[in-house]
Amino acid sequence: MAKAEFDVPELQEYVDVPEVEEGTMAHVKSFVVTKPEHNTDLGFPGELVEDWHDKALEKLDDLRGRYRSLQVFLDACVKCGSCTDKCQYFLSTKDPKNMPVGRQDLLRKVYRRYFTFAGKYFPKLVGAEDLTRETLDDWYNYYHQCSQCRRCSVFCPYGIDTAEISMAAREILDSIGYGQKYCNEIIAKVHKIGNNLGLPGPAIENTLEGLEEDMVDDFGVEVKFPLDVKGAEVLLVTPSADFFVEPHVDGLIGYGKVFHEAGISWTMSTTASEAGNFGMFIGSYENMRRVALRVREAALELGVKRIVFGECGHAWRVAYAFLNTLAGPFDFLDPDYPVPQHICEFTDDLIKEGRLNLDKSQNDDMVLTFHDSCNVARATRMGDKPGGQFEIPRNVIKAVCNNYVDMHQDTIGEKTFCCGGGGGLLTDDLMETRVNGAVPRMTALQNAMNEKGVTHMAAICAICKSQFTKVLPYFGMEMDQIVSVHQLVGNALILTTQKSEGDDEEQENDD
Amino acid sequence: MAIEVDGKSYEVDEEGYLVNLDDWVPGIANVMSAEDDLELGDEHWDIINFLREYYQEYQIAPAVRVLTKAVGKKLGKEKGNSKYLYALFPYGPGKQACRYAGLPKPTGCI
Amino acid sequence: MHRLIDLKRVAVMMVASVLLSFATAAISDSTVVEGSKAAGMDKGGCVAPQMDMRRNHMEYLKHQRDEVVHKGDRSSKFALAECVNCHASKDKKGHPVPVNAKDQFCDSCHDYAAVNITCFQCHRKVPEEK
Amino acid sequence: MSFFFALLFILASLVFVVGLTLKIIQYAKTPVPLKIVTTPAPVTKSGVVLRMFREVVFFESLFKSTKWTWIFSWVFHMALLLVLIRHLRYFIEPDAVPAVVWTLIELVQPFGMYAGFGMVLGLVGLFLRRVLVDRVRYISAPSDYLMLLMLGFIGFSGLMMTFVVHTDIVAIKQFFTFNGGQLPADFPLIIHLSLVALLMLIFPFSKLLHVPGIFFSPTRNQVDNPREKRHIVPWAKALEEEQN
Repeated sequence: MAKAEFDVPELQEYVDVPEVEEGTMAHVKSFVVTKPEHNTDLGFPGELVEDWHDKALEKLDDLRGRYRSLQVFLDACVKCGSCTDKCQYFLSTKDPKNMPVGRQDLLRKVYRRYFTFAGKYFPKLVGAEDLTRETLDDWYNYYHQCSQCRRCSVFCPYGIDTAEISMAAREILDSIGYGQKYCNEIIAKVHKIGNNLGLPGPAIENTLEGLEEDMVDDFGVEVKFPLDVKGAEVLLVTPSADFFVEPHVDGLIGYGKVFHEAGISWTMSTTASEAGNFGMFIGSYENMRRVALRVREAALELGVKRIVFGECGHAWRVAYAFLNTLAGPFDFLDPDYPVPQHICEFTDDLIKEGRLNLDKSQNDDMVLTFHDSCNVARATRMGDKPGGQFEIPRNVIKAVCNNYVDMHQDTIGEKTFCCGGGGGLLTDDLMETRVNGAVPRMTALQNAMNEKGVTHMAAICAICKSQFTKVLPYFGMEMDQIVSVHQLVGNALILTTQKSEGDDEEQENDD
Repeated sequence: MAIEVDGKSYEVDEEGYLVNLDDWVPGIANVMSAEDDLELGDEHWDIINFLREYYQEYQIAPAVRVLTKAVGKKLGKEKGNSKYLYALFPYGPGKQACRYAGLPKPTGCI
Repeated sequence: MHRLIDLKRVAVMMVASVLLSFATAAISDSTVVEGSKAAGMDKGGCVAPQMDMRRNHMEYLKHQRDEVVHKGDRSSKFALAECVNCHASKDKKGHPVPVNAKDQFCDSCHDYAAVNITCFQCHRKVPEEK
Repeated sequence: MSFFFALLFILASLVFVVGLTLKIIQYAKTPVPLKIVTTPAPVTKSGVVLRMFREVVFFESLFKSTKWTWIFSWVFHMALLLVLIRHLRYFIEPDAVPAVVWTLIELVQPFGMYAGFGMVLGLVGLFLRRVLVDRVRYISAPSDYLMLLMLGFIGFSGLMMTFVVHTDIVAIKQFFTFNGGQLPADFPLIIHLSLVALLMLIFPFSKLLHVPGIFFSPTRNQVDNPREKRHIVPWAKALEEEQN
């Protein structure tokens, strides 16, 4: 548990593309499932099966028949090298198996060996290799050093997405009982308790009651954080980290204030108390669907008309791009609103309608920048125009802050660098990978701090927020330099009946 | 894996968390913290005890805000913040203190 | 076993189709005016063997052009006028037909191979009247 | 020799057409269970057509990525396209197509001739990159080099025939249009044709599948409308019905 058991890379002015250095990250192995139920609860064998070799190949064959992406991506790569310098994990670890194509080839060489003519008869010629125990371990180690951020897919001339390959590889590993503890334990908790953290209903209730008390103490206003309220207009599904840690909870407070001020009745749910869906990380359609169905069931049970998702990156991907597929159709909801909506879309609409009284100066102690979270940036949209996922959160921030600047163009928008902790890597046993993966983002942030005086970085992803909280200190920065977007909204939002600071005079109501 | 406390062996998982919550004795916290070169004072014990009480009731560690609020109420407002907790438990009050208290590791997007 | 039979069948079909293609008419060689110098092809009739002319006539003509225009040397045996003399056919009335007219000597191949010829924008396309 | 090449090309064409067709059928039949388009992405079908057009014609993503690779590969591919169009003259009878088409084929000839240089130049660039850049060297298998060499020699032998050692193209055309022509026994031609046949033979079994592959790439060819329109494939539907 010593702080750094590895060399923490020093930030430079630029992130240079390094020369490859084989095997630098071969030793990094995330904890494997040791309690069989963490696998079996998800429908996988409890431990590595004896005939893993044949079972793994069977699964690969099955998957390439069910996912066109996998089949096409395994075939189409021409090894042009376009992706080789695009992955944050490669850029700072130099390990060529962390280059997107290097990572893909771990699976591709096995695919070629067993499923292609060239690989069956001329394996050496086309770089096909047998599936061995070493390969299997390489799969485990390196596919758990991919945050499935899709940065490589932006630059691939064929749109090959390493995330798809890494999801398939993890599903194969799971199917033979070689699961990762972090992801599988969490998915088991969601199935059993309803959220990633394993917060039982009473604990959530207790936490929310605490927040309501604070609202009264701080603003003299009864801002509610409703739980399991039937007949509410909106069901808010938010990452359970929003209940649990900072700065996430400040975002939750922000949502509460926005709902309160908008006068829209809302509720959260104890059973759907998690926006995240780690089923995606392990590539398991079945698990992803099971997790997603809780949202549908909660919405039906509570009789809401709209579903809004809180700040969470991969959750927004599952919500925006997959929810309709996994748990739709949502014809029982109000057709006037997209299903689901992102909290930023929700707030942005209210701001545009002028329904929020915002005092930007409340955030004057900060100069802000915005970290585009990978899944939001490259797998989803907000609003009705392409690229709305970049504009809407920025519009929200700019509406509540006076000081906003962007980081370098090549590190934001669709080219954004992952925080380094996405895709099921947000676990202490992968700290070396996480710290290394954060380097490009940290470099861009440091440059923005030095050149533009940035003090804080806002994000709309629970994983990003936790990852930065953890890794900022490795680079000599403060853990509280990362903030929630709705924390900023919450700061600036003046509640209609709010007592002004220092006195208890009642304020006039404007309408 | 296991740790030795007062001649008795306690099973811990690969991350050093106690496997059976009911096994917990205060000595475990002392041994674990000694390995981290941390000496537990009363302030630490306040936190550890609170964690254990909260866990008994809610089957989960308290949220950071719940914890800081409780600390603030008990020890004064100036201590009711996460900075204070991090000063006590540098590797994160949630994870480190939970380990000493014999609670399972809180995992998720945190 | 099944596979072997399939393989045989494919092979037979392929051989058959090749033979079929050979059976179709070969291009006629009758592009030379009867009784002309070139009619005695390969027997010293044309300025070079047919195989050579087919491949390299453009080089020879280009080369000859350079000799004439740059050096004033008209001794080369590759002269466009000579081509025209031998290869321009005559119509029913006995008038010479331009060599680049449709289906005539030059055109028949050049059109077939999608090659534009620009020689006759300047040069004569029928033999000089004697 | 003509007989041998006739057999070879019939076989190569069969393998090429059948193999590629089977692959395309496989791609088309394999379901896409989820919307996985790389965003920002077009929200309409016509937008997707435009995106694919930019991708296929201008190599948009590669342009974003690596300018050197883009220059070499774009020059190579575009030159190859011109060269291929130029080669149509060997397979099409002038009378078999409208005059306009034939005029176009005639017009493209000079461009196609010089495009050969662009093709070889692009290939040399790609080859050098593969050898010199350590990252690209790491990911290269022998076949990756051979593929470039093969295409390079095809281009080089073609250029030789165009500019240095001419061959009898009329005979070649008669050969390829089943008019009984005998292939001239010219060395560059033998190299050229053998390698082309080999290329056609390996096409459906190699990374050349990137040609059909790009059209089936879900991250590029999907419409970004998952909230508006429910997307579900048969196996997912079956799973849904089984579990409900």
